[in-house]
Amino acid sequence: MELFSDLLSTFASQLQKPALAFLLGGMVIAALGSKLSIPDAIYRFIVFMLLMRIGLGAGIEIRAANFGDVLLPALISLFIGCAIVLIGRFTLAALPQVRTEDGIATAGLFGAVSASTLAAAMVVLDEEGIGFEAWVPALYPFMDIAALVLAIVLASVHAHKQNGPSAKVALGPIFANSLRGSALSALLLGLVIGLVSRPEGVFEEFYDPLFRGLLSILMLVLGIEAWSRLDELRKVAHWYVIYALVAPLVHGLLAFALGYMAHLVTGFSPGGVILLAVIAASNSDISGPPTLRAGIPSANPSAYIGSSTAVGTPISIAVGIPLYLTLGQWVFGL
Amino acid sequence: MELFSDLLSTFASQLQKPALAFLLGGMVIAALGSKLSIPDAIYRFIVFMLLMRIGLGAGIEIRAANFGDVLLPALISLFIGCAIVLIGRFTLAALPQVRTEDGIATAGLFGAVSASTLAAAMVVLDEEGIGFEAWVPALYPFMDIAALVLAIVLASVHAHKQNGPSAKVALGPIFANSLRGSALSALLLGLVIGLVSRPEGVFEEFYDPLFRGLLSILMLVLGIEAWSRLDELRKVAHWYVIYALVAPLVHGLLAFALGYMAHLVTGFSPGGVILLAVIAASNSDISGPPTLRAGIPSANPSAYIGSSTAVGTPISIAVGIPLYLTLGQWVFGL
Amino acid sequence: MELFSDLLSTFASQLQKPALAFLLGGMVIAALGSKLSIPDAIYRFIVFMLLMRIGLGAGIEIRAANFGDVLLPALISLFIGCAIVLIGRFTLAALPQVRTEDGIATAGLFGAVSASTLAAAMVVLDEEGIGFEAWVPALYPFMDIAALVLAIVLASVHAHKQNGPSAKVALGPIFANSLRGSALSALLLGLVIGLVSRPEGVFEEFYDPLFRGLLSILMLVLGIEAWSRLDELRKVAHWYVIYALVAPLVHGLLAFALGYMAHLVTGFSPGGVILLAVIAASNSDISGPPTLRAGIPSANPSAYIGSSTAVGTPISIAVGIPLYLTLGQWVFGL
Amino acid sequence: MTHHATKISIITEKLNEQQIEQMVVEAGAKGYTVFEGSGRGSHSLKTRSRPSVVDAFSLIKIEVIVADREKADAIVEKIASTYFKDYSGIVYMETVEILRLEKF
Amino acid sequence: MTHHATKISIITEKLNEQQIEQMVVEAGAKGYTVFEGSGRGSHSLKTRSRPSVVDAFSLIKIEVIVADREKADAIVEKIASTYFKDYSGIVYMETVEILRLEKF
Amino acid sequence: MTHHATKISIITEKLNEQQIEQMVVEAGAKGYTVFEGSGRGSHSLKTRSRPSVVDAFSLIKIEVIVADREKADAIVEKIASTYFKDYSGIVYMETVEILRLEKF
Ligand SMILES: Nc1ncnc2c1ncn2[C@@H]1O[C@H](COP(=O)(O)O)[C@@H](O)[C@H]1O
Ligand SMILES: Nc1ncnc2c1ncn2[C@@H]1O[C@H](COP(=O)(O)O)[C@@H](O)[C@H]1O
Ligand SMILES: Nc1ncnc2c1ncn2[C@@H]1O[C@H](COP(=O)(O)O)[C@@H](O)[C@H]1O
Ligand code: NA
Ligand code: NA
Ligand code: NA
Repeated sequence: MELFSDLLSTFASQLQKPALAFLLGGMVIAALGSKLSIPDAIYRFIVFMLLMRIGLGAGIEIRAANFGDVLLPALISLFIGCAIVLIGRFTLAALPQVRTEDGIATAGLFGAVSASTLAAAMVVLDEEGIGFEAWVPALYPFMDIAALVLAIVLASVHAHKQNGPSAKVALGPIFANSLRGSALSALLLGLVIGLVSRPEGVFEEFYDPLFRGLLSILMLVLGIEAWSRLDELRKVAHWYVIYALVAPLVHGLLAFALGYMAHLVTGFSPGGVILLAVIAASNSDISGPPTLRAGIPSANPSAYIGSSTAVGTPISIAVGIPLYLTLGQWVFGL
Repeated sequence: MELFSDLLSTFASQLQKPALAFLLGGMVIAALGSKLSIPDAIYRFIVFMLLMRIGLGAGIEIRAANFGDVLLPALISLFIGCAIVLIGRFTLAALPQVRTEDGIATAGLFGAVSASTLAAAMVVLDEEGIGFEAWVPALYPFMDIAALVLAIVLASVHAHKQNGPSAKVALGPIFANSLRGSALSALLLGLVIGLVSRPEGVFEEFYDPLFRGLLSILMLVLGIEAWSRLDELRKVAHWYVIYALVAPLVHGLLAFALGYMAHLVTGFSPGGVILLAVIAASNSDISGPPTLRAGIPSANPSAYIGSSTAVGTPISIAVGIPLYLTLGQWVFGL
Repeated sequence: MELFSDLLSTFASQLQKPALAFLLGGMVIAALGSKLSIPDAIYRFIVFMLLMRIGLGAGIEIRAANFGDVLLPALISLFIGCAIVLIGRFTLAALPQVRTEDGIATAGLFGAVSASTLAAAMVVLDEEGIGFEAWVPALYPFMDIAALVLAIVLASVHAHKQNGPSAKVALGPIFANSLRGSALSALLLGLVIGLVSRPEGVFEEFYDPLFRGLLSILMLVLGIEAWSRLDELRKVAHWYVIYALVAPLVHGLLAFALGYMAHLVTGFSPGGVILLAVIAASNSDISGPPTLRAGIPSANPSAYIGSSTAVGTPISIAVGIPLYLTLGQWVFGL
Repeated sequence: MTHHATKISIITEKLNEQQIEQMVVEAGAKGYTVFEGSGRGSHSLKTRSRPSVVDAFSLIKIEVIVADREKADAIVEKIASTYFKDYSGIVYMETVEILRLEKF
Repeated sequence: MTHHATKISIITEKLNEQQIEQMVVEAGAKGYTVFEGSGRGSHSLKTRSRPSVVDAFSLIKIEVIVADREKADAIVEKIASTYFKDYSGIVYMETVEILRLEKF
Repeated sequence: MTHHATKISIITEKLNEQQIEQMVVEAGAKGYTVFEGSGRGSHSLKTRSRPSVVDAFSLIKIEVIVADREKADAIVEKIASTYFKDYSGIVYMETVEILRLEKF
């Protein structure tokens, strides 16, 4: 009961946070038919700035990290990415009303990671004064790539069964393709630059101070986009909506449990556990879709983009972040 | 005489201000045929940033405002918006050399408000240390919408008389259309976010510090644009130029007088009176034109855009702001 | 020997600097096939911001300068611009494997100046605490225009000889054309605004603090671009690569020597000498190419853009800047 | 094995985009494609490179392919009579060859 | 002194751009031109003005002019059979007049 | 009630835009429309998605519709002889149907 009332008060206080206000604001003005829009070039630049900031920050601090500590959370991330896709494969994709390829692609997108949700969660933890290991954002690629690759493999196995023996799936290009996406490239480039050079100056006077402000604009874009994609969702089975509402909760709790285990075993920080849950609950909104479109061409993009952009992302930001935050505060007595 | 010499010295000191320097600089480089241009995406982003900053700022501080105080200035703004259009209707639009629709549309544009002029005036007042009520920028929509709606209605009444009974003008869509424009949407969204959530952090570390810098770039764009539109102005009657030079003065003085009245009655601040005069003297350069194009399709856009962009905007920034500032300093003994 | 070991340690420490890290990072991700790209509108805006910052900074401080001091370095800059083109005319362009027009255009590009290399060098000098006269960046146009105009004249003289008497080259339009380019326009506009108005506020709170961060992104763009242009280079004679590797060294040393002379004669600062060498060693990557394309239409753009963008720019940033810095520290005992 | 169809090209102010698209779909077209551009005609010059302070006036070209010539004529007629008194624009038709008749 | 040639227009998702371009060149075309656009067809609406969170799905039009009609037919056939089962898109042909036969 | 006219399409480097537009207008065309694009031909590849450090080399397509065939031939001739020795580009013509003969 206490957890529940804590949750309510966390929600109330998150509603005051600009990130959420801009997200909801974007949905409201799109619903009212406003012509306000953020130019595409600006949107893409903001995504670059956020991921570069996250990468640089992780890279700078990771220099001092004990690589042994990273191992368990990285394996857990890999595992979660795969688990989410398998769960989706045998629930959503197995439903008779859902085309198998569409279901698998959707599961892949929910297994992959949203950079914006990650950024929003980092800001919230920061504001709450909850620390986490600098390398936690670097867990992103492990979960992201695992989920996308597995989804593409499962879809191809399915096509194989349907159409008789076809060409084998080449894993190499799928890996390469997802690493080359603009989001992961920016994150990893920042990570490497942070590791091998001394970008502290530029980080502290440029990338870091602009982080929260640019995030507020990204939230506005995501809100507008979410509303505009609702239409697309109407064309597909109701199951997608139900999945998009329920699955993130399951994924986040699973990740929280495994993160808690790592906390007990290797002292993974409470903030890290919360962030891991948020990452797991999030769904890829930027780089996942094109990777899946290329990897599972027969899947209908309206199905997976509709459910992730219109439902999954707003839910994981507006509900997921406060939820895992409260859970963390409660479990770790923060 | 003293007023006049004060005016001259204010002018001289405003010429030193970057806003004006960038505006004139833009005109000069356009005149010299420079290929320098600010990308369209950047221009639209800057407008968003400025209006969001103005909206957030007003919203944050308005929480503490006494809504009674707002009432009189809001009514005055409504009245001025309508008065400007009526003045234009019976002067410019009544001239035999001017097509009635074109004249009415021009009056509508001069009744509406320029976000850039408003932003420039806020910076000037700030630098002069002259305070104003936080909600003054929120008077913008009252004047803007009143003017645009009335202009469209008058044009339609005119068409009605000319062509015999036609479909009645539906006011609802005109209101909605002008509220949905990107400029008002950004301002109002910022206002609401400022009112209901706590965006102080993002306001102080992002939107506010970038305000003056982004404004300088916007001034450059307006200068380039003003020069490039001069051509268009050459194609229409001289009366447009005369109107664009004289009308802002009349509108600003009218607003100053009414604002002064509010000062006496409800204690409307001197800075508020000056800002009200600047808003009234300004003409819409962003959201007004498309609203009028849609609402008065028979009016020739070269007429109203030429006179407002090429003459009205530079005049109201370069002449209007120093004028009402000096007048304010003189009247209120600042 | 000491110089050499100093050079190595300067290189090592420059490799730690974010500018170089972003440049190399851009080349690496392009080589790996990453889809990361900075939108064109952002790229153009960044170039504007950097040049406006450089212009404003020079303009603000130049007010107090002694114009007599500027004269000698300005003449030297003019001379270097011409000398570089003449050297290229009688080496690269005289080779039998190189089309004369292509060689002349390439020499013109290497005689012209790179705004990004200039900006990167300013940041490095700043970090090393080495001062320079505020007007040194204003030497840019002297060298740039001299080189471009002379290259176009030489190419036209060559065409004249080949094709018999043709129309005379009009110098006026070539001058005007190069001044009107977006890069020089921005620099000069900033210079004039800095000179005649008081943009200190906007300079210190907007243009200056964003300088290093935006430069890091520009370096990333240049790195990506360099790699992508390598292809083009493969299609032209090897001599272009050799020229692009060797010529900047020659140009920089020539400028260093002449700058040193000015140091002895008029007290030109050590930082100024270093910056002059960097400017001379750099090649135009933004405004030079279109000017040359228009002025020497028969020259193949792949030849000159390939060698300058793919080889010249990375070399002058990664090798040139540390080289002239070390030389300066050594010669002037800094 | 190709079929003949009519491609209608409508060049007009962006402001009219949504309404024209709706009109085209209501007239029975199964799709359309839109491009942004700039141009010059009897009305004033439209520009592209500068920030168009008034973006709504910039130009678009809407291409609509319909297999049925009569449908094409009806669309062209409707658009010419509705828009080109007050707004800038032109409309023209071409004959094209298509593969899948049922898609147009 | 003009010659006749066939212009192929392919409207499809940007995602396919590189592969189609390669296919076109391998089929013997000497060049192509690409434009960005947006549109509506039997698949869901493609939008332009909003930031396309998923840019790879936005539309492009690839125009290829080939002098040899058989080459054109082969290209059209190849593209229709490879792409239009899974991806949105249309392809059509027009006859154009060119000057320099050797360039196409 | 449509008329026949000739549509000229000129694909060339952006650098030449203003001069070609002027040439077209001087040759008697009553309007033109311009689109930005990218492409590949016998000269080097033009790209679109990357920031074109050298924007002036990116491609444009200028479309000009003229009712008078001879005027069209003259424009095409003039442009081919002036530009295509030094600059990349192609030009081609199509027949289109228009409504308002007086506008072209
Ligand atoms: N003859 C023409 N050829 C090509 N495009 C034209 C022509 N005339 C007009 N246009 C296009 O149609 C737009 C509107 O034309 P107008 O209504 O004549 O101003 C122009 O801006 C051009 O883009
Ligand atoms: N009848 C049509 N006329 C013009 N463009 C079309 C037509 N049908 C489809 N398209 C274009 O082709 C794209 C893909 O069509 P579809 O595969 O039917 O979704 C659409 O988004 C349009 O841009
Ligand atoms: N066969 C073709 N089909 C379509 N566009 C072409 C063709 N050849 C050339 N182009 C276009 O014209 C531009 C210049 O061609 P080029 O002068 O051959 O380099 C290319 O970048 C293409 O955009
Ligand atoms: Na996930
Ligand atoms: Na006004
Ligand atoms: Na140089």
